[in-house]
Amino acid sequence: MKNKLSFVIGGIQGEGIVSAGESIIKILSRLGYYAYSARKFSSRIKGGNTAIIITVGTERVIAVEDKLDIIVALDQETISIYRDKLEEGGLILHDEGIEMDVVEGNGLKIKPLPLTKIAKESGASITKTTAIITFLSRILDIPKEMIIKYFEERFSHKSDKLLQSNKTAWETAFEYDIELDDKYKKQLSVPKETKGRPVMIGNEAVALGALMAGCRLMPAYPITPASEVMEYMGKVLPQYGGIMLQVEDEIAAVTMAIGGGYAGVRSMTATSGPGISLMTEAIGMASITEVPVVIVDTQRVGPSTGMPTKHEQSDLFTLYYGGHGDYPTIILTPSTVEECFEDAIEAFNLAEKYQCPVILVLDLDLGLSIQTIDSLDYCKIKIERGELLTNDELRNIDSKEFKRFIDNETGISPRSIPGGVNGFHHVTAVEHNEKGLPTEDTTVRKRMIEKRFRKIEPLQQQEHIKVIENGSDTLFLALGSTFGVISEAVNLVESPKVDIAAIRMLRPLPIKQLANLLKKYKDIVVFENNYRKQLYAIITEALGYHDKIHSVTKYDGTSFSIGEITKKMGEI
Amino acid sequence: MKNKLSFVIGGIQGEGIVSAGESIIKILSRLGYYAYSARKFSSRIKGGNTAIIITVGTERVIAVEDKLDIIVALDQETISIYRDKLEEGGLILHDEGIEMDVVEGNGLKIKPLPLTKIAKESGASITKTTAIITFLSRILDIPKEMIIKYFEERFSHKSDKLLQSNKTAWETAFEYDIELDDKYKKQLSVPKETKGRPVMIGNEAVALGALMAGCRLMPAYPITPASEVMEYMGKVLPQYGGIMLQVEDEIAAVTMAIGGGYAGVRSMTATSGPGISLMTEAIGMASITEVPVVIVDTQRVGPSTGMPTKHEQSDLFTLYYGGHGDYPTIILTPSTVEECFEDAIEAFNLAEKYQCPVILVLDLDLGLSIQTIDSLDYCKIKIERGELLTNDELRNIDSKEFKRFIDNETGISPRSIPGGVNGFHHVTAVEHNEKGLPTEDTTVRKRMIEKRFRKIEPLQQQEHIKVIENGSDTLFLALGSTFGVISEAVNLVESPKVDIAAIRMLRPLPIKQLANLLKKYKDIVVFENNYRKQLYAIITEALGYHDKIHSVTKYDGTSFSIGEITKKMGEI
Amino acid sequence: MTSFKKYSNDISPSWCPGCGHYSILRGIQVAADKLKIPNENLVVTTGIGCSGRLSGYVNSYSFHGIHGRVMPLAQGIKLANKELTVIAAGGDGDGFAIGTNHTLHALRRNLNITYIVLNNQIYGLTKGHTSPLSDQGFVTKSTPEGAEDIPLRPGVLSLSAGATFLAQSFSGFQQQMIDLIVKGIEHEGFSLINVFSPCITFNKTNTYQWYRENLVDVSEDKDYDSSNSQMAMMKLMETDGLCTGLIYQQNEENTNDLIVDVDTKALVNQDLTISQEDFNHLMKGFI
Amino acid sequence: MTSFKKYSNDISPSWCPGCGHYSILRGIQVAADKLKIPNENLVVTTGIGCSGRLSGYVNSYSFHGIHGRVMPLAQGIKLANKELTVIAAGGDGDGFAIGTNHTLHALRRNLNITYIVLNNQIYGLTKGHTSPLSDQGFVTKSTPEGAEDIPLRPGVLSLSAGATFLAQSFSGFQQQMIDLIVKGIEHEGFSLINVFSPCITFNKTNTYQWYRENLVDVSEDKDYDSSNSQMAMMKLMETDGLCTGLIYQQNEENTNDLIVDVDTKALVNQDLTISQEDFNHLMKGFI
Ligand SMILES: Cc1ncc(C[n+]2csc(CCOP(=O)(O)OP(=O)(O)O)c2C)c(N)n1
Ligand SMILES: Cc1ncc(C[n+]2csc(CCOP(=O)(O)OP(=O)(O)O)c2C)c(N)n1
Ligand code: SF4
Ligand code: SF4
Ligand SMILES: [Mg+2]
Ligand SMILES: [Mg+2]
Repeated sequence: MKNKLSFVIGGIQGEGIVSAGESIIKILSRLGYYAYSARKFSSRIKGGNTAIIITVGTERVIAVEDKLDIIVALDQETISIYRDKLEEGGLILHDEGIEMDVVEGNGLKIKPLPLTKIAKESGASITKTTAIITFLSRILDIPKEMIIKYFEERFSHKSDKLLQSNKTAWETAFEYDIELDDKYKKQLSVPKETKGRPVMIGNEAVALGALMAGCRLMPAYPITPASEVMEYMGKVLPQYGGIMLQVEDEIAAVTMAIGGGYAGVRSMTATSGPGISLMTEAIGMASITEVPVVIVDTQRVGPSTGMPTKHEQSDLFTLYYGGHGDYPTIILTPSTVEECFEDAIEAFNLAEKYQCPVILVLDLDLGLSIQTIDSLDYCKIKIERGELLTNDELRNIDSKEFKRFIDNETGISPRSIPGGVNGFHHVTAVEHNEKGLPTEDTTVRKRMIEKRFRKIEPLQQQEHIKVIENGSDTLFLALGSTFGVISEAVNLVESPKVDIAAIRMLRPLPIKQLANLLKKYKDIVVFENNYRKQLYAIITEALGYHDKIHSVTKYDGTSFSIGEITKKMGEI
Repeated sequence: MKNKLSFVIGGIQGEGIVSAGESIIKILSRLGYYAYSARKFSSRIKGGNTAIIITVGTERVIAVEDKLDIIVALDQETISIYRDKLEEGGLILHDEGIEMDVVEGNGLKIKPLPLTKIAKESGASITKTTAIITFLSRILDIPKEMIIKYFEERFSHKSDKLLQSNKTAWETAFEYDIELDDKYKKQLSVPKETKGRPVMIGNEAVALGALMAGCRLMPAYPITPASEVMEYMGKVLPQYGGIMLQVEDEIAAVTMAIGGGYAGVRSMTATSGPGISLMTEAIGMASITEVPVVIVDTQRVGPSTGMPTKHEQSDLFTLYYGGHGDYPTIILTPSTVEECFEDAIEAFNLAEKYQCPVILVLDLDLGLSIQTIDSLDYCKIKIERGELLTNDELRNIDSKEFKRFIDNETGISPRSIPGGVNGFHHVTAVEHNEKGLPTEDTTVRKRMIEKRFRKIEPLQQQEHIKVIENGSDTLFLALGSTFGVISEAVNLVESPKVDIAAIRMLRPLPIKQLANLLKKYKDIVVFENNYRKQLYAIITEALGYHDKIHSVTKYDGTSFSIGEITKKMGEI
Repeated sequence: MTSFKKYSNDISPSWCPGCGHYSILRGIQVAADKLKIPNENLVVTTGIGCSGRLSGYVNSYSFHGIHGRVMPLAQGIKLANKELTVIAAGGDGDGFAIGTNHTLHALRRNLNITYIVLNNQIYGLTKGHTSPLSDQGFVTKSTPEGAEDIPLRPGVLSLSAGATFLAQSFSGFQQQMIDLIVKGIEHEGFSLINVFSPCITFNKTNTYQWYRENLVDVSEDKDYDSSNSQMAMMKLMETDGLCTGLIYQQNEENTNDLIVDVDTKALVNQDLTISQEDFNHLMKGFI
Repeated sequence: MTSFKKYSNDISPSWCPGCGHYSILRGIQVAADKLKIPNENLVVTTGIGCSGRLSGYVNSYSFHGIHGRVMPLAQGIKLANKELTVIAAGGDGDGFAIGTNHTLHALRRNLNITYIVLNNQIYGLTKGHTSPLSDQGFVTKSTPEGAEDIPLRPGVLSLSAGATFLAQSFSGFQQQMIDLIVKGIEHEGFSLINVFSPCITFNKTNTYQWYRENLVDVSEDKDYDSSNSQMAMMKLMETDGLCTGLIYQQNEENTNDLIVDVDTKALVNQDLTISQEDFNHLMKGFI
């Protein structure tokens, strides 16, 4: 009996590998287990190796383990890539059609299975997925009724023919004699609770959060690995009177969202690095015109087209420093799927409160890793619309005197939206006076830029770093999905454990809290996936302390493994 | 007799104010004087006040003085704006048509002149410019023959009618009895040499440098304050077998230039902040594909449309840190018109040597200030094409084995261009192997990104900061046109003078030299025109030393005045 | 008939005296007055250029954005609140150089917006650079030897991209222009009105006089049927785009129900709160 | 007739088996072979998409850039070296969504480039999102309730933007396609070839069979005159763009002398050094 178990399903892209993995995760999650998966795929549609690595456990999992207990291989490449990661006593299940150059022994068990054959005989090649799921669930000792129920639900909307083929497939797979010693079957400890838990990816959590936050307009342009945000919104928005619209490019997407935000609708768009680069000018416009808008960046490897399906955290610099001229934005960096949900809601509140663009930054692993989460908390949903003038307030306004951009103490000027009586005013992306009219007056320019930055200053004093203390004088600091890997690594060691932290708001940087952390810790080690040490640089630029802060980077298109973190811990 | 004299010509935009100023500068420069001017204009075509402030001297001038000796006013606003800057014993010349609320006395002399009248009577309203020039040159005691010769040259290509009108204007203006006491005439000391010197703006110097460096392709999109680069190129390129092309937008402009650079032609484009934001994605492409290209950014006030005709240095962050992903670029920052010329040449050499985008950064004052310079040095023109394979070398290559992106020690891989036998290869903006083929291999990714950054590392060790030592332990550091203002301020004080420096290469930052400067000086004060202390932050991010480095910023759309610098010197 | 002043904010435009853009500003104000659009329900968005300044002179909600992006901005506003009257305006450079992509896609998206092109066939604000609508041979600062490229013709292009309403007018034809703007606003879908608007400072070719001599009014052709798209296309091709009037208006009902659907509330008026029950249902989708 | 292999670099394409793009790759290779273009003088540039991968399989200079910018890239190369044969290729999303602006301006600029649109009316690489060329009602991941917008038609649009050569073909019509690519390359000016290229994985509507049933060949119409632009426009409008063959080719001589001028050397072959004398002359301009 194990508390945690890891396996990989790998094969040719287009064979339904990811879908099989997702099903297994869903089934396990219904049983009360937690699972976390990592997707390996390339920038092509069919062909090329793809794999999903899954770690299942009785408690929350937020990164995959380095070692594997089972390999399910539909092609040879999967075996050659993952062979080395197999634990002693591990098991390889493979399609009987593929040639094997690995041999049994040393506890390794190899089992050919008639996956392709079953699919063929069932009459539809995509039932291979069903066969994989069935065999794997047998090895994992998942109750048969569960699986069948899952299948029935899954295929109930499909054509009769497809349902029938699948049924044939799963029945054959259930009947097939695996001839496997019980000792090779992988048995997980019974989960604490058997309640069914949701399975989600970060991109979906962002979309769901946005929907719940009242986002009703999402113009977007598809791009890996961010498209799921628009896809989910496209599914649910029409049900709540909203619109998701695929538009001509990213410039249009963000500008339309800005139009929506200006007109009073909570609006967002989602993209990845190339789109962010294209949106830069318009984001500056939203900031100088003080329009609320939310932009999601699920990062991939850059620059340029880069590696569209690989993991990196290299948009931090451009999000933090990029865009011509000086203008404020707020940047949120969730590090778990739950935080994706919560930060999406927070993003809309901050955007309206501070009347500026809010950027929600994920990375590929956080955006795409299918995982079990605890039920999201309805109570966390709060909609705060900031200084939005009510109709009553507007009725008392003299439209000739209305100062949309009044330079008050907080820098936050009460806002009217089109349709609001008396509140009409001019907005321009040119520097302007309190009424919104263009100006070239030096004093006004100075006041207005100071006003815009003053708005967000209070955020620097707040606590936006999540710290988990283990009594160490060393802090491992990260953002995004890296936090999960570090947590799992720390959980693994007995002691001494390092303290760990995730930055949850990158801009404005929580200077005060960072300064306190710098006082408190002997060493702070910043982990990140990019070449230029972007997070490290942002922190040191703001705070100095070069000698106390250390940098660990990885920029080969993959995230840190638990082992890499453990090794760093050993080096302290 | 004075060694330096300052005056302003101001009036309604569209009346030929700048053109009058430029003529005066040209005439003075032909006499052996140096002049430097600052333009004040707004983002509209006709109407609104515009002015050109000119400081003339017997030695090189690189900033305008704060005080004025003469005001030439074609409208009232000019007087109200510049009245306070007039020296005691100053002179106001004004069009007799405008109402005056300022009175003579305290040495102030006011002289109405029949400018509009002369223009009207000459038969063409644009001869007002000619009248201004004539009167001003009389006050400045410029020989009459000089002026007439200048006019004759200037109008020789124009229609007979226009020439005649102008002639009438200047003759009337020469004959008009100014009735001005000699003591009000402003006499400049005789210049050291009477050789004629060129009059240029930074944008033209860049264009001329580019032409001389062999740039033969310039696709561009117009934008204030960078358009003069394309305009000059449009004039001269066709004469040297080159092409300047106004294209549909900035994305097209830079991408076409990249196409040109890839195909072996030295190519560039020029823009300002908004264009830079739009070009970001493509600049990343040029970097990852290792294509040489030169991009000029003449900065204006940002963000967004900002203040198109006002001065700022706020693109540093986005140029240094911007763009998704990690990729190298080289950023040059000339601080005088001569350096604009030299750096333009250097930019093309560096772009081909290091096979990456080179960005040449000016600011509005440097780009547009009309000024007298010393003759540019033909010997500084060197064309070095880097590791470009010759036809002979190519003939010995096996095209199947050719590694366009070979990962050698320097990181600089020999390059072939289309048309070159055997040198054909694939180029992709996706991460690629040494042959240029797309890859998702982690080891290759790591090696290739390291290779690309390794290329430009040696530049960090070189000296790219211009330092002028005055024996002080304080260094005033700046870039762009700010350097000129600081120089003039330092020239003014007797002692103690601070040492002064200009950063000439922003990226890669000359770390070694900076470190030495930090050792040498007690204090380094960074002057810059932006809100976020961009230069200061870039330096401190790289070097720490927060306590030694100080920041002085100004972000109201105007550059530092000499007085503001002098004041800072006093505070030390 | 001075009640259109209601739509003027009394700021005197920064345009050169005589600029064609004045007439278009007035045209919009008079049309708004004719349609009695409440000031607070009118939104005027503009791009960047001399033309872009227009929104700063209208007494309504108005947004002067970035160069070339007036279309997505206007569409975002209309999508957010379909009850607003959204008028977009911009220069020929704004809409047919940097903004071409958005212009064409706005046409095919067919939201109920009126887009007025202030077409002076030149870049005014940058002081006289060539525009994609400038004729071949046109000499400017950026084409000292004359423009080389085949000019784009807004009319033909708009029809090709699926325009459901296309009109053309001229700054010198105030009455026609006002009528067309009114029709454009009334059209249930996207309306593009290309107005020739002389730049008296930099375009010495396409002057008021030149337009008067070269423009033909389609309504003079008795057989002209503005609901026939092929006829419209032919007319535009024959006249090289130099015709005015209502060139084309689609008869059929608007099919785009993104914002047309009368049953649904404007996005801005939707209830933002989603019940716990609905939330639970959404969560179920993930189990 | 396997010498076209000379233009293949032996890398096996990453496309799905049966993808329409294979046929276009072969079409380009065979056309290059027919025209005996030396490998080193051929430059193939592509955008991003499944289509974008094409340049990686041609044995020549080739450049796979960023999404939507294949046109400026190709034009930069051609401007730099007019002696090269430049073929650009890209998806319908690449050229008619994000890249529309560049496509239209490339047409009007009329440089001697051949641009092949790999038109599957869908976004392949992003796994099945709608394209501006998708028909109304088309259901995809991003239009779960069916596409709303009026589709763009590359043919009509290209003619409107001043195309001097327009052809259409289909992945299933190899011979026709090869002929048209050859003609396109030979055309002295910009040639756009819109090839319907089924995405067998995500587009279940516009399949091979669908195209076979819906496409008409203009050459079957005896009276069709491909040098008549109005006739071409009518044909495209009548068939809703679903016609193949040589739709339009301008008879007149190419007027764009940016790179056509035979007397001047290619930019890449110009002497870069400017004499001291010339420099002094240039400097005089500033005195
Ligand atoms: C991204 C960007 N590029 C360039 C500019 C500079 N610019 C301002 S207005 C303009 C064109 C103006 O022409 P048009 O749109 O025809 O308007 P007009 O001034 O003629 O009314 C340009 C290129 C800018 N503001 N932003
Ligand atoms: C700036 C940018 N936005 C979005 C993407 C994501 N993307 C890659 S290919 C593609 C569209 C592919 O469709 P198409 O051009 O029709 O080519 P196909 O795959 O169908 O051949 C998109 C949106 C990107 N790479 N870059
Ligand atoms: S420059 Fe031309 S377009 Fe601009 S305001 Fe003057 S006349 Fe009008
Ligand atoms: S997804 Fe479609 S376009 Fe892409 S390779 Fe497969 S069939 Fe071709
Ligand atoms: Mg214009
Ligand atoms: Mg496609």
